[in-house]
Amino acid sequence: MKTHIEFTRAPIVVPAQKNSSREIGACLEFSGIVRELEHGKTIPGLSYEAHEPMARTQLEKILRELGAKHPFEEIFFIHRLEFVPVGEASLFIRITSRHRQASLAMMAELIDRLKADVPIWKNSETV
Amino acid sequence: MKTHIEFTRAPIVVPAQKNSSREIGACLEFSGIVRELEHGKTIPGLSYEAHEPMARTQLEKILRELGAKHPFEEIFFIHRLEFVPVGEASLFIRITSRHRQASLAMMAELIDRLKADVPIWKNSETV
Amino acid sequence: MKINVLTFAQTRTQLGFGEKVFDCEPNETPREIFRRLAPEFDPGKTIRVAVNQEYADWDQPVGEAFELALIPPVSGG
Amino acid sequence: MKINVLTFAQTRTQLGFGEKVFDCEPNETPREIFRRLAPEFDPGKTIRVAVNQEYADWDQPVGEAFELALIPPVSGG
Repeated sequence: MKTHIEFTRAPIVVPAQKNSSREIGACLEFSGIVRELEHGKTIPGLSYEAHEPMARTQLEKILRELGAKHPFEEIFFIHRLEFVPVGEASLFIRITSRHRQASLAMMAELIDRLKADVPIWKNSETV
Repeated sequence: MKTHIEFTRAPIVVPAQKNSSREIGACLEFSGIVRELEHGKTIPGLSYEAHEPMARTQLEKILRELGAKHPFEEIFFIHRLEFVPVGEASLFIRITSRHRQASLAMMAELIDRLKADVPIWKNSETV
Repeated sequence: MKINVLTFAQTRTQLGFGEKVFDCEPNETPREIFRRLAPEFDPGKTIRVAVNQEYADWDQPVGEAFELALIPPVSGG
Repeated sequence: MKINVLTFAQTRTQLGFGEKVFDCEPNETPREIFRRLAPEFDPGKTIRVAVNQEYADWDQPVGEAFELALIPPVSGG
């Protein structure tokens, strides 16, 4: 189970897809995109900040925990920080696994855990 | 809720991503990839056949049913037919929605329904 | 009346054709039609039948149907 | 001993700094340290504290910690 965790201040570049194994049957990709309406107000984008080293440690721990339940081949986790304009991705996750169930369960639980326990914050910037 | 259903006999080409709305917060993509081992045997690939017009009708019905529970913005569904070599995708699904929960639930349920009710069959081609 | 009969996957092997036009009556059921055109064939509990591209009952008359298809367990994805 | 104190999001506004080095004792708890350096600040039930980049107990002595961070409710993704 290989994991790649990255924080970037530039637009997210989706990593090239190369299957590391001929036993991968599922590739699931999630992009979280900044929406124009935040609590009913039109915004130009969101600003993200993080406690980066702690966020990385927490993510590694969460991936180990979830990976024990949902065996995956590889995960790419990329979170953009600072200002992200509406329509651009703040988050990209790719999970590959033998069977689809592991990727699907992993994705749902990983995002839930991200939103509960990983020290990253968004602030809406109103015009 | 826009839907695109496609069957192709050539390698799947992932459609360009253009967000149709500034209210899309989640984009989820699934690729189903042919694995080398099928029931413990090494295979060069899988051959798919379908009752294409019926598969399309069934998919449209399933998407209407599931869309009522999990409102999505747009779905691309592409299934490759005939021979698909190991390592290449037989299936590609993209779902966009306002919130991630709709895309994630839709994806899991759509693939379950595909594997239960849509007239598509695979045959392994052993060397 | 004429009805177009389609078979797929293992049912194509079992019946020896993929698509063929047969004569039938509107009050015949799919079970009766297949019993007549392939007496050896037994759908068992796993093979479904589709009438006009919708899953149908083996024992419901086909009516003015244009198409009858054998749907063995599917395995797309 | 010296401890590096980090604040984020609304706690940075509340405390007026993002990162600062303070003096403290190993037997002091995070609650005691913050009460001393920001008497007005109340973590309530929603703000967590991290000691050396792990979630920690507000009332557990910090020991030989190098870092103390205020973690208001997170909102990544």
